[in-house]
Amino acid sequence: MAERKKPKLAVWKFASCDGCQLSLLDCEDELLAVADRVEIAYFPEASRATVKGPYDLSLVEGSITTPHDAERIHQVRRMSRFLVTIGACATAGGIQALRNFQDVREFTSLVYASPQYIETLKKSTPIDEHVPVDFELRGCPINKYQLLEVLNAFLNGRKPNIPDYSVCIECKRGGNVCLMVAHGTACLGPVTQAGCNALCPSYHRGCFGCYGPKERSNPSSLSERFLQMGWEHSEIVRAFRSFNAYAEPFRKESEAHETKS
Amino acid sequence: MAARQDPMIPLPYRIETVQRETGDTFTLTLVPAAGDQIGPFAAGQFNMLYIFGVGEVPISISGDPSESGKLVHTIRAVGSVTRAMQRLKAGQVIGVRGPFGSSWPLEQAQGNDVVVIAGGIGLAPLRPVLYTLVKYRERFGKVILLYGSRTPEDILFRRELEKWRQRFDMEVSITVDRATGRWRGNVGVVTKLIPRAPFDPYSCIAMVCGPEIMMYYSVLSLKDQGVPTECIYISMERNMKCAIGFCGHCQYGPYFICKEGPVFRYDQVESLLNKREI
Amino acid sequence: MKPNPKTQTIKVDYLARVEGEGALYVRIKNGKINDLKFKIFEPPRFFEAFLRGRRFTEAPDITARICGICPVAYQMSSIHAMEKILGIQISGPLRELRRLLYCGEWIESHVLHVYMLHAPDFLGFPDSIQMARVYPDIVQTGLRLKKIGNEIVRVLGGREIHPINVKVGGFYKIPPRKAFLELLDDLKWARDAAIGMVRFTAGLEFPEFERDYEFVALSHPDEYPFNEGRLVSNKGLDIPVDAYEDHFQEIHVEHSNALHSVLKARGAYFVGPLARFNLNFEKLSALTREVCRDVGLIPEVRNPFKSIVVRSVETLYALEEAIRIIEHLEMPEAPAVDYSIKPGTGHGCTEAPRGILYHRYTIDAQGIIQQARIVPPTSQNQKTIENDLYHYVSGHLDLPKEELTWQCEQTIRNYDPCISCATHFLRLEIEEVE
Amino acid sequence: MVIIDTSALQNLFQLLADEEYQLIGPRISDQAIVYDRIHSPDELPIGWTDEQEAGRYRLKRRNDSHYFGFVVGPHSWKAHLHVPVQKLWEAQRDGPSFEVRLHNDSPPKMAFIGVRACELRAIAIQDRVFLQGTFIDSHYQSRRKNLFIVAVNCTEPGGTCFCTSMNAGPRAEQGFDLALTELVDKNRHVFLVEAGSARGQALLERLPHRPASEADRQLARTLLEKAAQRMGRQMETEGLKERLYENLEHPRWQHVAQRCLSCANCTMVCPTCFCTTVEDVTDLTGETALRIRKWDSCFTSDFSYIHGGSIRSSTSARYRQWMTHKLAGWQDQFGTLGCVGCGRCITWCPVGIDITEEARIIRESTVNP
Ligand SMILES: Cc1cc2nc3c(=O)[nH]c(=O)nc-3n(C[C@H](O)[C@H](O)[C@H](O)COP(=O)(O)OP(=O)(O)OC[C@H]3O[C@@H](n4cnc5c(N)ncnc54)[C@H](O)[C@@H]3O)c2cc1C
Ligand code: SF4
Ligand code: SF4
Ligand code: SF4
Repeated sequence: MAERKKPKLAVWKFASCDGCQLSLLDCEDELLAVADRVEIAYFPEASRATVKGPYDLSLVEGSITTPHDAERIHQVRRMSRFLVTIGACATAGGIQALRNFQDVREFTSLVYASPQYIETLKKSTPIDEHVPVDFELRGCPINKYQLLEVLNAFLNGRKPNIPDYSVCIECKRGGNVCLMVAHGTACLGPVTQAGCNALCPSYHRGCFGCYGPKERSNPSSLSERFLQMGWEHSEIVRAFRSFNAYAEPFRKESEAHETKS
Repeated sequence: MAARQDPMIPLPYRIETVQRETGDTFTLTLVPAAGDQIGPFAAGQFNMLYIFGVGEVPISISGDPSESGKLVHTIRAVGSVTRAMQRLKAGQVIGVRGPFGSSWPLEQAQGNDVVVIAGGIGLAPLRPVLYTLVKYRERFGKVILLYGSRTPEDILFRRELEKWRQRFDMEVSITVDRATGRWRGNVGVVTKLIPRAPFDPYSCIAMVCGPEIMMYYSVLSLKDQGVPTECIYISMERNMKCAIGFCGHCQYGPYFICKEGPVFRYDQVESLLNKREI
Repeated sequence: MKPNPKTQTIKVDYLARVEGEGALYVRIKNGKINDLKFKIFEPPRFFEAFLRGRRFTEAPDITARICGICPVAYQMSSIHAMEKILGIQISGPLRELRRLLYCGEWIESHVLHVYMLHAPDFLGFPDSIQMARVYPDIVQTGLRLKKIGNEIVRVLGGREIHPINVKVGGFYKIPPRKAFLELLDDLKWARDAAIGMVRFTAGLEFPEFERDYEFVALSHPDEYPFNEGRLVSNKGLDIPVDAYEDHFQEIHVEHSNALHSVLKARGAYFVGPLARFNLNFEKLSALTREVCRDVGLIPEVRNPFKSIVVRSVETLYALEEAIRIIEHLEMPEAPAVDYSIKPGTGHGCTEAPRGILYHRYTIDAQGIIQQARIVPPTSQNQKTIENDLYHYVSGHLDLPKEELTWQCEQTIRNYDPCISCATHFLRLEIEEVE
Repeated sequence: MVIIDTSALQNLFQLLADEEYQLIGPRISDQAIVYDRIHSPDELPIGWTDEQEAGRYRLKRRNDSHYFGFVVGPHSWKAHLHVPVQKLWEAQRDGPSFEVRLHNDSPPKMAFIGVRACELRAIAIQDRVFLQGTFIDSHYQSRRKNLFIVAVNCTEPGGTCFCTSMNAGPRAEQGFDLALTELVDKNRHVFLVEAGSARGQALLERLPHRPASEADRQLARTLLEKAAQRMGRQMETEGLKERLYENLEHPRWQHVAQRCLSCANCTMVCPTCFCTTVEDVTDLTGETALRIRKWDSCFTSDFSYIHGGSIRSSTSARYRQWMTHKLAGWQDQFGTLGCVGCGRCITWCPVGIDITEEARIIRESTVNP
């Protein structure tokens, strides 16, 4: 093939646990092949060398929680031809968005001895509340095969095969016995987006929603079922209030039950 | 070749020419790259075109059915696969499966007036009809083409349209949604041209292709003129993953668009066309 | 570049090859350091605050999100704390499986650090990908070793990052024995490769740098510590885990979003591989000790740059331990033990790859968390890192700035600091700042 | 028809294994009766049954030792014939061109043990889709062609069964090699066996058997008649197709959309649902491309996506598509209904939506346009 100029890849971090970008280093079998096809131009977790922008593809991890980051994301956008957000923090605000339901000043003083040193925003927000995003890869953490698929699709100019349907589809394709129906175990699979290959149900554990709401998610019907199964409203609030708590369908559902609990 | 036997295996076709039609639309001429070729097609049928590693999409055949060996496709770049097609160059190879689906009723049209109504890229699947009408002109009554385009710049097949317009035995009217530049022609939706068109509503065949909403109003207008629904044909579009009736995506009420369609006689689908989200 | 200017500043805006976001600022005036800050500006994420009101069963999954590099450690420390409250004792195969999971995380994390984050410093590369161009075999070996660590976590935990299979009382599901046995061949290859890893790292060049640290680690009568033990140090500390807060204290400093942890009695201390190694050498397997002696690595190792060798040693040990566990594995009768909820306060401390990770929780009669406190290893090392930097820079002021900067970074990387977790060590009581 | 003892099941398994059939049959796993590889009749769920209701499934001990004293579970046989994920072909780049090679996974010879009447009908329906149209699906064909089917008649229908309404059971009429009816009373535990093919007949002759008496046949008939009267659900199909076509805008579709999760479980568990999607993927070098086919569902947004958006973006439109296809469109497309009354979609819907109930409400309350 003709020697093409390698596209430049940048990996950015905002408030997060680093797990999603680590997924790239966890592609042990493919990492060197990836490095062959793209120029890893900015990836502080992996390299102290940096190549100046603009970048062809930016992977953005983490949510916006400080005034400084709210500025920085605009710079990142300006430097990036194609911007992909990775993980629940970047796509939904992450676990740290639990602060959005409470008074952050109180949080800070609970946690830090000298809260005056801490500069933070009231809310933890997903990247697309600040800048346009070209593609969102969900998950807490993302699935490394899905990440490779996104890179691959980008390199080949095609649409990534990242479905937005329910976890149940993957669960059933995998031949699992449904936990909800056969064991009476509460499972968020029917309202959660696929991508993990129905990991939790495969381990006999109800899905707890790491990939956030599927398209046309209908959490209120599922909650109704949970109530019939003996759940309390407060349990429903907690179930929808985890890593994707601030994603709208989950947020609304937890708020609806908060008033009842 | 074993590959031939499975209907999901694309056959390699080499791009002979790439013709730019408008800003976002282009025409590919394809010839078999490895000897094997797909069977003959009828006006209105489509092929599945595959770009290596990118994906496969259904595209109508826009060439002349009587010209064998060559395949002509006119494509509007709207998404990932069609945009990748826009970047293709002569000499490259793409995959072809087909031809699939039903065709325009050229047999029934014989001896009748023929009204061809197209909107936007909808002219592409109707071009084989026009080629046939012109070629066997004497077999048909009046031949009328009504074509609506978004702007004058989006008009497809300009040279051919001009040629047909100059023929004394064809009536060609073009309208644009939005006039720009030096456009002095009709402005407005294509349905407005229907009442003025000189055809015999009681002895005609109408063939309509374009966006669903445009087809719906065109048919209303044709019916107003007195054209019986059995004489009106439209071409439908749905998502397709296989084009051979296995994937289920193209279902439209009781039909598979890849099998019973894309061309339907209007009364087949009348009860569905005015329903939302069918 | 002119050496020894009157005033010079070393500024590293983004520390590379550490997890999370930190920066380093050193000001040197007239040949003396007049300001040094190891800054952590990773935004705060308030874990301890929002743990309140959650059910005790949720703590393992929530705290795992503090750090994507060592989620198992977070899950384990929180589970142990909860089990203390509930009076659950895990023994037999379930305990062995937890140890196995920990082995997986150590292998994965240590190999990541050794090959991808730290070795490039020693060999003069900006990253392991550049390094792979010159030393493809070394990097390939590293990647393969890392994958094996990840495989253990994946089989037992469901996935490498934020595993889903552990819970208070045990596991959700025990994978079939076959799944473990299938790992054995790779593990045995890896054991040999890890011996090579120890030799390779021991052969690197180390700066002359030693300090008199207080090393703190868990210590268990029979085992090299993962999940259990007393907290001990080389300066006489010997306390049960639940006395942690009597002896340690955190201070919030202005320049950092992270809290500094100190020993109330003696100040800065050192946790992590070097501390474990120095305090538990005799508990390593015979083979591992032999390899150590071969390369001349015996306690007390006081050069923090040599932590890369110790990490390799611990990788070897974890591989041996994983093989031992799998070869002797009995399948547990049930994936988890039964228990009933009762209120109380519990402490958990386990050995994350980077050092001790302390959790304390108070739950009510419904199992709802009332209070939570987490002290991760990086915050415990932070003061020591600053001290190291101070001493290192003072001793090397003659180096060209470029080189000194790189070595400062390397000094920080000695601790494999996981900055993303450092900001999540949060306390609940407001303490007086003196 | 002949009688065999339960011990002859072992012989049957052995004979099939000798002919290199891979046996797939019911087995208990994860608190349900699933279809999986089995090797001996001991692995069958002897003495177990399943209780099924809308959105609920529980295993329960029987107080006898029936081999097949349960109904259909979470799996259907389609997982073995129309597999959930199928690689279709692989292509290799070759200069400006490429070469495509059909993927051939040379499936094993399979013997299905314990196929119910509704499931036989479902297999026949999928045969119709994949083997009897203009095009033939070679992947389905290669799995289907060496299939040996041991059917089992249902003498105790489940809580969500309605095969009688769909004319699909409870008796296996055709499409099997052998069909068993389990006869149990105080004194004996035997199977009445009927051969449905020459292959089945030949095999049967090699099993220890004795002729069936008229009383045996009568007993089987009575059991099946009783079963037919005890279906947990019912559906009136007369004129249903027309009613559905007339009611594409019935308010009930909105009502069901409130409850429906558009999770697609119903379509995944349905033994006749055949829809798929394809994924065109590449490796990192871009030199190799694959086409993979996966089970898809009309409940996803991508299913009806065309440039500009999803045609069926609302859940009501998706549910309507599913149900009208099953109970109306299918008739026009394939000359048979797409539902065999197995009840899986009712049992395995996490919120217990019931196709029989939805169909009944629409048919009983035609709204004026
Ligand atoms: C029978 C038929 C004939 C057609 N003839 C022509 C033609 O002559 N010229 C032309 O320009 N276009 C034609 N189309 C439309 C063309 O198929 C779509 O524009 C094309 O599929 C868009 O694909 P994309 O990947 O570029 O877009 P994206 O929006 O990126 O689509 C992604 C995927 O969605 C599906 N999809 C999206 N839009 C459609 C659609 N309209 N129909 C079916 N599947 C779709 C495809 O599976 C595609 O792979 C025809 C469609 C049908 C059904
Ligand atoms: S176990 Fe959960 S994800 Fe799987 S089918 Fe049931 S509800 Fe859906
Ligand atoms: S529609 Fe429901 S009852 Fe009918 S065959 Fe499918 S799963 Fe069984
Ligand atoms: S009917 Fe039930 S199983 Fe089917 S998509 Fe709706 S909620 Fe899911």
